[in-house]
Amino acid sequence: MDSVFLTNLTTPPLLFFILGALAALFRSDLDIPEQIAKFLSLYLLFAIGFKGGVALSTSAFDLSVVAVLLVAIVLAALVPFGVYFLLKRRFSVADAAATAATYGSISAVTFVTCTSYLDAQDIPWSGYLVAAMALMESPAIIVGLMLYRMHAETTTVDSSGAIGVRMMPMDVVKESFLNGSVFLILGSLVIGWITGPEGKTQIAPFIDELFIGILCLFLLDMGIVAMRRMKDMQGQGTSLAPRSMVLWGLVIPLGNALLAIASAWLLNLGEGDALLLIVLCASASYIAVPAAMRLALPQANPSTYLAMSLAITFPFNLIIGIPLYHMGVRMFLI
Amino acid sequence: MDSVFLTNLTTPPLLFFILGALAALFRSDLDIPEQIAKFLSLYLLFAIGFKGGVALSTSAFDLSVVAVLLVAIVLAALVPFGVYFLLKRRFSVADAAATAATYGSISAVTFVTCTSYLDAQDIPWSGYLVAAMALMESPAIIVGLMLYRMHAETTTVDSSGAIGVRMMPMDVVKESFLNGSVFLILGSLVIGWITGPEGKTQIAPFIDELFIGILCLFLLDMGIVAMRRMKDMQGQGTSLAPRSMVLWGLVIPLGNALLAIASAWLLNLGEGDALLLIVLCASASYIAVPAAMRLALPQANPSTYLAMSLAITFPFNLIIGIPLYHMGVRMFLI
Amino acid sequence: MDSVFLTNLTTPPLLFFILGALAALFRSDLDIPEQIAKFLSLYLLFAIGFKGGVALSTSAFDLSVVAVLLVAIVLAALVPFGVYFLLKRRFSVADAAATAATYGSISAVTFVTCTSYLDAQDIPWSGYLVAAMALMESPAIIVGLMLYRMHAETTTVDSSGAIGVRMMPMDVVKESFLNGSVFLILGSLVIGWITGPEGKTQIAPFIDELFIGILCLFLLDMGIVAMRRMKDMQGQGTSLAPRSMVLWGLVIPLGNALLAIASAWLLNLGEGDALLLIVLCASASYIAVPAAMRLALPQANPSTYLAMSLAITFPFNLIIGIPLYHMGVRMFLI
Amino acid sequence: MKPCKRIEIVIEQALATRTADLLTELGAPGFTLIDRASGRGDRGYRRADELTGTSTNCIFLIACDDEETLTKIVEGVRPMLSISGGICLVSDAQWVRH
Amino acid sequence: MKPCKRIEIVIEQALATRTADLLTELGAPGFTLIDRASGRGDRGYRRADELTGTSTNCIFLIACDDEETLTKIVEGVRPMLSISGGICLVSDAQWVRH
Amino acid sequence: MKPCKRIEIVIEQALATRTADLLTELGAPGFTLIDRASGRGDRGYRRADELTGTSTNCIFLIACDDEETLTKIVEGVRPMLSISGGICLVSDAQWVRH
Ligand SMILES: Nc1ncnc2c1ncn2[C@@H]1O[C@H](COP(=O)(O)O)[C@@H](O)[C@H]1O
Ligand SMILES: Nc1ncnc2c1ncn2[C@@H]1O[C@H](COP(=O)(O)O)[C@@H](O)[C@H]1O
Ligand SMILES: Nc1ncnc2c1ncn2[C@@H]1O[C@H](COP(=O)(O)O)[C@@H](O)[C@H]1O
Ligand code: NA
Ligand code: NA
Ligand code: NA
Repeated sequence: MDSVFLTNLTTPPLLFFILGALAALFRSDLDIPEQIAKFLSLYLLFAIGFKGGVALSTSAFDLSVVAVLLVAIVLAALVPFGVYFLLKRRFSVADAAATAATYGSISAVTFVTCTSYLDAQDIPWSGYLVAAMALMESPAIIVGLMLYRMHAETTTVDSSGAIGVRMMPMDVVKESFLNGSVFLILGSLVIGWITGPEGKTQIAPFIDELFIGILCLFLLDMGIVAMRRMKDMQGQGTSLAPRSMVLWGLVIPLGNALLAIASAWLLNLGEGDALLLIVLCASASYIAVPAAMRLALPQANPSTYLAMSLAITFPFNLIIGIPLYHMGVRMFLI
Repeated sequence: MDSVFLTNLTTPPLLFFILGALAALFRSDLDIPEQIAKFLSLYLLFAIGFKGGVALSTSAFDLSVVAVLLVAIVLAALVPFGVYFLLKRRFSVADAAATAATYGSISAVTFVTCTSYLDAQDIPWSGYLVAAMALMESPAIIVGLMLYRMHAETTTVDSSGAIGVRMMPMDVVKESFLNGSVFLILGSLVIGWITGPEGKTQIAPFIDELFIGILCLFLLDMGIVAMRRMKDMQGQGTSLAPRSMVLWGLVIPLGNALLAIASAWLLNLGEGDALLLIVLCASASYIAVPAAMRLALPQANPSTYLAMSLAITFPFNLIIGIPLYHMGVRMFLI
Repeated sequence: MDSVFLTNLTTPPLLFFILGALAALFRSDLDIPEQIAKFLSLYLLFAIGFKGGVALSTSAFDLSVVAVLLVAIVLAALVPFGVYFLLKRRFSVADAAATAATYGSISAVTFVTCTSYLDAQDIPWSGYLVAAMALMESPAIIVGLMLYRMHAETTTVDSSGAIGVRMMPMDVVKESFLNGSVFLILGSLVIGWITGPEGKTQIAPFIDELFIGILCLFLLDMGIVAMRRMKDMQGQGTSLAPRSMVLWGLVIPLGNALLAIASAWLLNLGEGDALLLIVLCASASYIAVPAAMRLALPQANPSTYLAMSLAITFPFNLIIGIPLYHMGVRMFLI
Repeated sequence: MKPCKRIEIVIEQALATRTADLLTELGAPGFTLIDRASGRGDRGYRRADELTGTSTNCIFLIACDDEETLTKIVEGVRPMLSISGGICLVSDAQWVRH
Repeated sequence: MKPCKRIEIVIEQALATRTADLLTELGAPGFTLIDRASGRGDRGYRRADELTGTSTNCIFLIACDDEETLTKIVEGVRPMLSISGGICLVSDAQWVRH
Repeated sequence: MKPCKRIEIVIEQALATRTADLLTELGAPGFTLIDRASGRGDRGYRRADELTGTSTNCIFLIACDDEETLTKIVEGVRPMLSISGGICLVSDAQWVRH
């Protein structure tokens, strides 16, 4: 039973994540230079996008694929509503809206780690889920901002929105699709789809053979960063008690996972695809959405929504979530 | 007929170049960190130099090779004269001289992309062309400065040369061979030549298997940078109208390509080698020469010569030039 | 006889080291960006640690292994005493203590280069030597500081120790184990040991196939850095004449190598393992120890101990030391 | 040399592009931008270690020889600073004309 | 705007964390840190090219509106500077309040 | 503490080495160099995104306690600035002696 957890925990990527967390916990000066971390992240997006595109080019693009993509978008747009109404009593309107956007969107690295989890167990998964991931990045941003505009008192919007106010809804949509990570995944996806397996053979070694190694190094860095945030949560002036941030950072992904299990059941997805859809729903953005929120909703406090996403939900999903959701898939879907 | 162009356009490196250009066009914040871009470029020089050296070590180093190398150097020294006299009416003396130097020298990335184009079509090419490339980097710098000294009024040289004046011709020769990229290509070439195939087997995976992948990422960055320059060309205070920069940025490489076709015919080069020689002649430097010009001829305006090389000639060669020259080779040389 | 030296000199890693040194000697602007250099170094530690751990997991962990590890630690703790008493007449107490710590500790890159030297000659070596390396990084720091405290006049300690004084011995022990490189090697070792050959197959290409290539690029950078230091040694205000720094920078590693040969003989080590143990003893730290010394013993002058380690001993070991010690092993041990 | 004001703004990296656009709009004669600084202030540490730029600072340096533009800049960045955190310092300097 | 002192410290990168801790301890209201600068001084070149940070500089910028804290900071970093090398400059500035 | 001048030069990255050599030649007591800044000025954007350094800035900081050297430095960099673009600011500061 718990062997799933142990198997997951003893894969190199997870172990390096934990190593990073230990380094930060004990205040080691181990550190991945910032441009390197960015490069590793670009590589992962590039590789997963390209892989997904190549897979797409060889599989039939039929109605069931379209259905999955639509459901993915709908999920990404619905989740923020749920999160917002869960949180609106405890958070300020801006914080609730930004957190809602964060959890509606996805974490590409959690997704990537889950694909490596599936590959290690030889469970197949479909390339179009990469497309689903790319499409799920942005809608939540728009919904989150809508929620804010609907619920904030007009005066608040005016005065504190001094910066954000200039940004019209259409701008937000545009900016969220032009976010570097979204653009790179979508672009690589399209390129992989154009070049197909032929293009793949050309860059196959670069994409396949380095993948896990680079994932290990990136998770090492993420472990450091996540643990630093977790330690900062105690000291820093967040609007919320750390305890309730931890609570919500665990409850929300679990709730979203349930929603995704139901959707996967409706869509009749296979084991691998179901798990990936769940992981997308249960994961929270810590790059695209926070970056967009700082521009469009600067009055929301990043030490609330970014910390929850990065320091609580991300490690939870990596260490416990993925195998847990996998058990769920096995129980309910197959 | 146009299938050559399409084949070229649908290779992963070209598609990533275009993706980068689109990112910059639509103002996406997609960005390759600057130290990473430098590293990718170092890798490409290292790999192509080493490959070329190994190839050299296994092939006979006979008179025909010497002939090609000599012709390459002569071409690199002659082209600036042509370019200078074409441009001297429209450009200031300094700008004309710097542009002449830029187009006499070569673009290593265009060369590298062309080798990957040949490899993809299984057309053989010889390692000594890497040596030709390395030898063609610097002569144009010296010729360009000579042209400036001959044509500038003495007073101009004195007053505006406040910085450049200290640099004696010998210094320029020395500095141009000590330029980082030139040094690394030549050095890797010699090392590849010393270690031969035995050394190759040791670093083969690093050099062969990553090559196209890294080229893709580097061209992604180059697409971003080139497009930004192209957009800047409209706004910025260049001495020249953007339209004539575009014109010359297309005419010069085509003229140089013709010159190279003639030389390749004289030298009786094979298909791959001929194409590479043409690409060397038709390409323009955007690293070594501009860096040298800023030191030795600072009164020349980089937003003229660098923009022409980077924003016009480089994309043109990648997208249209290489297959076009290839068609030329097929028509005239075989 | 001297073919060992030639064989060593004509491997790609060594040749790139020399290329880097030549670049710096002739003032080329060839330069590896600093974050890239750090990344290459992290990669090497990660890869060697992981490899060592996997090797450990498949070999019997018996008494002879424990003996080697113990001897390694004892050597790392003894060497500083020897070095200190050799140098105490010519160096200030602080400088002698810091240099002692530097030479007691190890250079991971020298070790890594030696493993690639062995691999190229198909000489087997054992994974637990990576553990030995990791364990030898820190003890010398503690011994060096002890030596300083024992020999410095109390007033000196008080006044000049304004910074260092706050650091208690236990802090030093802790900090030296938490040094980024030590932490990463030890961590990767443990991870490799946990995941075993199964984990290895997952990241094998990343670790095995890139290894020599990355080592080449890193040594290129080290060549540049070491040569710059060597050139600085003439100009800069070191407390010591450059000539005696060169002398000690050669004598100390040779002395330590002899000590290690004796130990290897006692331990009855095989050819590869003996050579690695010798290289560990003969090499000097240029990352972990200097970083620790700047915090714990800031009154020691880094342009003495760091320059000796980086500009004299490191190149000596790479170019002459490794094959020389190898000859020693062949003469005395097999 | 002519007297001028030296304005120095430390602000969240995520707002760098927006601040640059704002400076141009407000008529700053130019600016120099240093990316990716870390720091500590009322909102705790900014470690410059993550990828969104919300916990990273950047530094703008503006030489400004015109009182009016100075006021505009100061008033323009003030609301950004109160939302994002950061500091703005103004001091006297001499601008070497070339 | 209110008058303040602008403190600028160039110090060895290897001492960055310790300096930051010291500043916090001495009551600095905040600081901004630029890592990895090169430089030249009495101890020769610091090329910012090696991995220990002993031959690399970092730059601290501190805005301080309190005379007493200023003195504490200056006195606190002085011994560090005399061991590591570097400079500390203090100048007048106006702090734009937000 | 002793009074000094604080010189700050923003210049093209491609000229960094030459500027450093020039400063040494002109007798600057030292300098600190921050590489790879971006910026905007009369010559448009410098995005710090290409590899030649012609469209990238670097920043020199010099503390100088000697009037004569100050003049030399200012006069020495002026022609470089007029060719490459950039700015040079001079202000008063106190140099904390250690
Ligand atoms: N007194 C100060 N001196 C220098 N920099 C400061 C100061 N206060 C704040 N900062 C910078 O501004 C950023 C945000 O400040 P805060 O909004 O106070 O958290 C910090 O991370 C520092 O980089
Ligand atoms: N006069 C100066 N102006 C600016 N920076 C300086 C000056 N003197 C020293 N520095 C900086 O402080 C570092 C150490 O200086 P020093 O201890 O004099 O070698 C140098 O590497 C420079 O970065
Ligand atoms: N007023 C200014 N304030 C700060 N930096 C400036 C200013 N003007 C120019 N610069 C810097 O100097 C560089 C070159 O300026 P310019 O020659 O005016 O294009 C710019 O890219 C900026 O980094
Ligand atoms: Na989600
Ligand atoms: Na050319
Ligand atoms: Na040693």
